[in-house]
Amino acid sequence: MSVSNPNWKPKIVAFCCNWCSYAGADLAGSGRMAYPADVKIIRVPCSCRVNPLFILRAFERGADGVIMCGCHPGDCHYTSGNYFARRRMTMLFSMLDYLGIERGRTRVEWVSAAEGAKFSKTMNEFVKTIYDLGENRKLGDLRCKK
Amino acid sequence: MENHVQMLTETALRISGVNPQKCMKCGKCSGTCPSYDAMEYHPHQFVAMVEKGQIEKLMESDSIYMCLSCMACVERCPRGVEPGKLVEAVRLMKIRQQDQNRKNGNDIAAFADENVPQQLLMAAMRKYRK
Amino acid sequence: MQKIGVFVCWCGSNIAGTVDVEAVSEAMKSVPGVVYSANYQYMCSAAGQKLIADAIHEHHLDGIVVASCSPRMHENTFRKTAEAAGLNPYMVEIANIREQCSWIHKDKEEGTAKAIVLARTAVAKLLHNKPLQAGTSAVTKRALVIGGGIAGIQTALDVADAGYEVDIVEQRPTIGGRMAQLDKTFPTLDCSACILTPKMVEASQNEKINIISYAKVEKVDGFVGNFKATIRKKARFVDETKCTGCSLCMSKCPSKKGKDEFNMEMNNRPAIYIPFAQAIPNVAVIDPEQCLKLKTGKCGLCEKVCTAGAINYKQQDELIEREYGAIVVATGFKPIDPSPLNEYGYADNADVITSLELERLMNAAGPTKGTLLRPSDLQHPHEIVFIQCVGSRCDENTKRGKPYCSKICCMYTAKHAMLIRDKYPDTKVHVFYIDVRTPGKNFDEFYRRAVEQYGVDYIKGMVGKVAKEGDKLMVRGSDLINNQQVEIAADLVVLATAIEPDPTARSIGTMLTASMDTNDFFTEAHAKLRPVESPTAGIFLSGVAQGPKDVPETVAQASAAAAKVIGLLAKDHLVTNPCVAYSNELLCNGCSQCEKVCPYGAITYIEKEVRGPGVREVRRIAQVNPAVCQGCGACTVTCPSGAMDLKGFANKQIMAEVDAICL
Amino acid sequence: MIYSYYPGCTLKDRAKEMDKYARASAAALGIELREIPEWQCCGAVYPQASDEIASRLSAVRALMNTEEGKLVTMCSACHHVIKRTNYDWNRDADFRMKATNYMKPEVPYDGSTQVLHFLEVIRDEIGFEELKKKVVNPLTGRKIGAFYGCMVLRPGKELAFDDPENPQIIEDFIRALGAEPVKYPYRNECCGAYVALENKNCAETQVDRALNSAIANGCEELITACPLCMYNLVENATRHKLPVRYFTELLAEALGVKEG
Amino acid sequence: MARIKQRAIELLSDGTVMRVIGWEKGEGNCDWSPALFENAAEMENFVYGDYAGANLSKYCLKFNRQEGKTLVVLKPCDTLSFRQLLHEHRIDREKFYVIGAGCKGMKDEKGGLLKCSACKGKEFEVYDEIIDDEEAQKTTALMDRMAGVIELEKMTAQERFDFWRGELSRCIRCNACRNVCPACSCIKCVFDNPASGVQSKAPVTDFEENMFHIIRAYHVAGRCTDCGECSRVCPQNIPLHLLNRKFIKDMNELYGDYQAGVGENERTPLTSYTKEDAEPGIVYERGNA
Repeated sequence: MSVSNPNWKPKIVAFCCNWCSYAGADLAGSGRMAYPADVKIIRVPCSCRVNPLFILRAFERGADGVIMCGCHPGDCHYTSGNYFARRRMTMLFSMLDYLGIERGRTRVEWVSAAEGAKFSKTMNEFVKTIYDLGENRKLGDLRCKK
Repeated sequence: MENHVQMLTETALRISGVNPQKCMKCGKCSGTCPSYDAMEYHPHQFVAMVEKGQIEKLMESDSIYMCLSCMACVERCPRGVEPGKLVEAVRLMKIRQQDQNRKNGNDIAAFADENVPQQLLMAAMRKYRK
Repeated sequence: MQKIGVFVCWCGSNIAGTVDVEAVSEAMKSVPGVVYSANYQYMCSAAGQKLIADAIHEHHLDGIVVASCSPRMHENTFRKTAEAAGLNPYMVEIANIREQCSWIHKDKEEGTAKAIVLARTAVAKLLHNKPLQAGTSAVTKRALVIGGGIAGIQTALDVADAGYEVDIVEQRPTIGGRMAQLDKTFPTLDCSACILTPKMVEASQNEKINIISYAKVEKVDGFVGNFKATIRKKARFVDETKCTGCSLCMSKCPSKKGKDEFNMEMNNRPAIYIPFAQAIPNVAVIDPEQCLKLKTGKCGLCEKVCTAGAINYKQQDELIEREYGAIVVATGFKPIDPSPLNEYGYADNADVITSLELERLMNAAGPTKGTLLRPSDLQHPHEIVFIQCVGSRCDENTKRGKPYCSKICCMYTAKHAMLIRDKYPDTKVHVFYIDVRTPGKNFDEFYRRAVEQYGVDYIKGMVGKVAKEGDKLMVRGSDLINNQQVEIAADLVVLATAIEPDPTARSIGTMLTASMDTNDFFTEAHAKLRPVESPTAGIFLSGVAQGPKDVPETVAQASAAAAKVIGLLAKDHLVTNPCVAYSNELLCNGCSQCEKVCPYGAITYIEKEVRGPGVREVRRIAQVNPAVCQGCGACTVTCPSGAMDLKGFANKQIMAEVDAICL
Repeated sequence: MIYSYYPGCTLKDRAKEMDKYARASAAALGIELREIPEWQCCGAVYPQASDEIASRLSAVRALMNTEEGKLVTMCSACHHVIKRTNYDWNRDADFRMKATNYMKPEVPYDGSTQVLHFLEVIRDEIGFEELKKKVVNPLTGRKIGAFYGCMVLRPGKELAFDDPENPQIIEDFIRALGAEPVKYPYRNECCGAYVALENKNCAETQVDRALNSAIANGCEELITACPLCMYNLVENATRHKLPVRYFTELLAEALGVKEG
Repeated sequence: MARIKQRAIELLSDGTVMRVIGWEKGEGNCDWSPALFENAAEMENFVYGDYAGANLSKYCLKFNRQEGKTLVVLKPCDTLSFRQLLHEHRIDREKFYVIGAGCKGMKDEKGGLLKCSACKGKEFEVYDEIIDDEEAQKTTALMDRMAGVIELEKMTAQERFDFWRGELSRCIRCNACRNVCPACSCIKCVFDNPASGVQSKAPVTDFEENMFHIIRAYHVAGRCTDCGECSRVCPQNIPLHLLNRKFIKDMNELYGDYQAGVGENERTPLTSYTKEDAEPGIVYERGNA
C-alpha cells in the first residue's frame, strides 16, 4: 500500500447511466455537494451498456479505480438493464478478486436521480478507498514478465 | 438520565429485534390479545411506549407478566412488528435486575398440585425469576 | 482529419468562478483534432449560439464540443444550433463542466484541470462520432384497448370521437367491468348502472368502436405505431349476429349449477346465460363446463327454443389478427380473496362477506333483489360490522396482504354504511378503521355525513377475531380511542378487501414488454410527468391497471390516455431515436445471446448472404429494428464478438473517453 | 422407519398416558420412536429475546443428539421451543456462534435436524390415507373437536405446522380415525394457561369461551396435543365441561392398541 | 471402437452421412488427433479409445452449412458442448448424426487427463445412437471439480496474485486455447478485430496477455461447459480451466446451479436475472482479501 509518489493523484472513472445516476450527479452539482475532482464521469445510456472491457481498458490505461452507477434495481429506465449489469459486474469483480487484485478498486452503487447526496457521499467514500489502496500497481505489475 | 432512557430503549430494541417504527398504529394486536383486560398497558401501547422511550414505566407495570406468549399479536400484525417480543424483552429487562424476581422458587412450588403439569411450573420459573 | 471546434461557456460566474475558462479554451487548442476554440459568457444565449454557428461556417467544422452545463440541460439546444448551421446534430458533444466540475469544486486550479480533462474527453469521443439520421416509421391509425370496464370504455369513446378506429377486447362475455357490479357510486350516490350503461350502449353503437367480447389478446408483435395483435375470440356457442338477447334459453336451460360470476357467485345461473340484463353485447353465452349438451351430447333444449336459430354447439374459437398503432391497457382489478386471513372467518361463515359481495346484495338486480338480507338465513341483519384495510397496507414479509393502500375502501365503506343506515334505520353499523382516508372532492364531507347525519359508529382500531356464536358473529377488536377491547355481536360482517390487478395483467405486461411493479400494477413512464404512458412506447395505461383508483379518477385517466393515443395516431410518421443498436453482419455469430437481454424484442434473426472481404456465405445474423430499439445497450455487452454496437455510444467512443480520462 | 424422539418432562410425569399411547400407536403404524439419550427439559417457554442463549441450549442439545435426522416431538410446548430454536440456529449466526462457544461440542451442530411433531409425521410421512387403512376401531359417530391452542401454530412462519388461522391437520386426523371433526372458531386461540398462576380469571375466560364455542358447534369431546391446554381445559373450566383427551389416546383407540 | 467404426462405415455407405468427424493416430501412440473421413477407405485410420480426448463438437461449425449430414462421435462431456452450440444456433441438429461414444476417462502420454479427473458424468445430452459398454458407464469423478478453485480462494489476495502472475506470464499467445474452445467460436474474434478496441495479435504490452485470458473467460462465462480443452491443449500448461471454473462456481453459488449445455433453456446465468440477485459487493465479503 505504499504510495511511492507523494504527488500521486488517483484516476477514477465513473460510469453513470443517463437516467438516474448521471442525473443524480447533476443534482449533487446543483446542490454544491462536493466530491474530489479525481472522479471523472462517463455518461452511458444504461448501466447495462458498461462492458467489462471498458473497465479493464480503464485499468490498462492507468485508472486506479472504476465505479459504475445505475438506477436502483427495479427502477431501470429500460426495465431490466441494471439487473443484467448487476450480474455482469458481480462476475467481473469476482474474477478480479480471484486474480488477486485489491478489493475495492471496483464498485457498483445504485444512485437515483433524486440522490444527489448519495452520489456525493459515494464518490467521497470511493475516492478515500482508492487513496487508501494507493496506486494501481497490481494490475500494472501483472504486466511484468518474470 | 437521558442516557439511561436511551440505553434502556436500545436494549429493548436489540434483544427483541423489534422495530416499533414499522407500526402503523392499527391496534390489531390489542384487538386480538386474550390478556387485554388484565393489562394496564396494552400491546399497542408497548410498541408506542418503547418507541417513545418509556421503558421504565413498562418495567414497573404488572402488564409484563400478563402476556400469554400466545403469539396472536405476532401472527396477526399486518406490519410484522411482533409486539409480543417487546413485552418479553421488557419483562426480561426487569427480572434480570438484582432482586427483581416476581416470584421465587417456593412461591411457584406452592402452586403445584397433582394436576399441574411440569411445564407450567418450569414456565413460571422462566417467566417470573432469573 | 476532422475539424473540431470547442466552445467553453462561463455560465456567468457559475463556471468561470471556479474554472479558468480562458485556460481551458487555450488548452483545447493543442488537442489533436481541435482547430478552433473559444469561450463566451453565455453559450446558450442567442449571441453564444451565433458564435458557434459562425465558427462552424468559418472554420468548416465537422464537429463541436460545448463545455458547459449538463447535457440534460442544453444538449438539445446545441444540437439545434449545429443543425441550423448545417452540421449533423449528432456531431455535438457536451463536456459537463458545471454540475460535474465548477459547482462541486472550490479550488480554481483543480477545477480548471478537471475541466480540461472533461473537454478533452468530449473531443476524444467526438472524434469517433458519426453523423446519425433519425429514421421514421408509419403509424397504423387504429387503437387496441385491452379491457372493457369503465376505463376501457371511456378511452375507446374518446379515441373514437377523434375519428380513429378502436377495438375493445374484453375477456368476459360483456363489457362493463367492475363498475357494472356496483350499486351506487360515491360521493354522489347515483346509481352505477344509470351512468355506466348509457356509456356501454354508446360504445356499442359507435361505428368506430368494435367490441370483441369473450376474447383475449394472445400475442402482440411489433412496436409503437406498428403493433400486430392476435386475438382469440372464444366460442360462445351462440351466433352473435343472430341472438336477440330474448333470454328464453336461460329460463329453459335445465342446468342451473353454474356460479353467477356477476353476482360474485352468491347465486347460480343457467349454463346458457346473459351475464346481466344490460349486457353489451346482449347476447347469450354457453358455459361449456355446465352445458349438458356440450358435456354429454344430450339436451339441446336451448337450440329448440331459440327462435332466432342462434345456438351453435359446434362453434370454434376464432383467431383475429389486426394491426394497431397504439395499445391501451385497461385490465382493471379484482378484490383479493380474504380466506387466508381467516381470523375474520370469511372461509367459514356465509355472513362474513366482502364489500363487492355487499354491493350485489344491495343491488336491485342482485341475488336478493336489492333487499339487504344476510346470506346464511336470508334474515335482515340488525347489527353490521365493517372492517377496513383487510389485506391492504401490510408489510410484505408478513404475507398478510398487499403493501399498498387500496384507496377506494374508506369511501365505499362510508357509502355502504350510509346507504344501510338510510334504508334500514334500525340497523346499527360499526366501522373498524385504522385511518379514514378521504382525499378527493367532496369526499371528507361525505364521510362526515356518514358519522354526523347517519350515526355510523366509527371505531378506531382493528379486529383481532371474528367467531361465530349461535347466530351471531362475535367481532372482537380494539377501540384505541376508548382504550378498551370491544366485542360486538354482529349479524353481518363486511370486509373491505384490498384490490389487486386482474390476474391476466402479468401475462399481458409480459406480452407487451410493458414494465410492472412487484404488485403487478403497470408502471408509468414517469410518476408525475407521464402518468398514463408505459415506458414502452405506444403502450398507454388506463384505470386500476396502473394503480388503485376510484371511478372519477379512472375516467379522468382514461380520457388522458385517450388524449395520448390520439396524439400518437394523429401522426403520419414517428421520428425514431437514432441512438440505437446495430449489428455488424460480418462479425455476427447469430448466437441469439443479444435477443435474450433485449427488453423490447427489437432483435430478430435472419438468414442472409453476408458479403465482405473474403467472405460470401449465408449466415444467421441478428437484425435490430431501429424503431423498436430504445438504445439501452444491453445487447452490446452480451455480444461476445463485438458485432453489436450502439450508435452514439459506440464501443470506440466510450473507450476513447476512457483513454482520455486516464491519459 | 426409525425416528428420534423427544418426549419432554411432562410426558414422563403428568402426561404419561400421552407418551404411552404415542409409543403404542407408533408401533402399530410401523415406526419406532427412539428416545434420544440424556435429554433435558426444553425450558417450557421459548425465550424470545435474541440474547437468551443458555435457555435455548437444551433444545440445541436435543437437536444435536438426533441420530436419525428427524426429531419427533409430542408435546406442543417442546415442539414450539425446539422448532424455533432450530429456526434460530439456521438464521442467526450470532446465536449459533455463542451457543457453540458455550457448549464447546466436539462436532458443532450443523443445523440439519428436522423437527417434526408427531402429527406432522402422521400427515407428511405416513399420510392420512395410510392411517385410515390401519384403523381397526373406527370411531364412527363421535363428534370430536380439535383444540390446537397457540404453541403448535404460531408464529406460522417459524412453526410451519399448518395454516395458523385455518388449521386442518387435527381435523383431517380425526376424520382418518373415522370420527366426525367439528370445527369451531376458537380452536386456534390461546387457552390462557401460562398465566394460570397469576391470573386464573384470564385462563377461565379463555377456556370457557373455547368450550362454549365447541359445544355450540356440536363437539362432544375435545382432543389436544398440549399438556398445558389439557390441564387448563379440565381444571379451569367453570361453566362448560367437555371430556378432553390427548390426540395419541384417540389414535391408540382407533388403532386398537389402547389397552395393553 | 470397432463397433463405432463399423457403424460409421455403414452410415457412410448407405448415404445417411457424407462424412465422419473422428480421431486418427498421430506419429506416436498417444497423440491422436481429430480427423475427417469421407469414405469407407479413409475410415481405416479411424480410432476411438483411451487417447480420444479431443472434443470434436467445435468442428461441427465447419460442416454445418455443407451438403448432407455429418457424423460426429462425441463423448458424454462433448455432447454438452454440442448442445450449447445448438442453443446458440450455431449448428443445426438435423445436419449431424451424433454417435454417443462411451467413455471411461481419457489419457495422454502423461496419464489420465486433468479434465477427466473431474468427470461430469456419463449422460449423453444429445445423440442419435449410443455405442457404449458396461465398463465405461461405471467410471465417475475422482476429485471435486471445484477443488482447485477453492484452494485458490483460500489463499490471500497476494498469494493469488503471485500465483496468476506466475501462470499467465508464461503465455505465448499461441491461441491454442482459443482455437480449441467450443464456446470461443466467434466468426471474428475481438482480439483480431481492429475495430473492437482490444485488438492484439501478439501481446504488445504484457497487460494484454492477461486481458486476453480474463476477457476470454468472461466471454465464455455461462456458455463454457467446462470441457477442459483449453488446459489440455495449452503448451505452457497454464491451468486455464481454473478461470472458467471460477465463473462456474460463482454462478452456481449466486444464481443457482447451472450447467451449460444441459437441458432446453437457452438462457445462461448472464442472460437472465432475478430481482433478488446479490449485489456485486458480495464478492468482497467472501473468502480472503
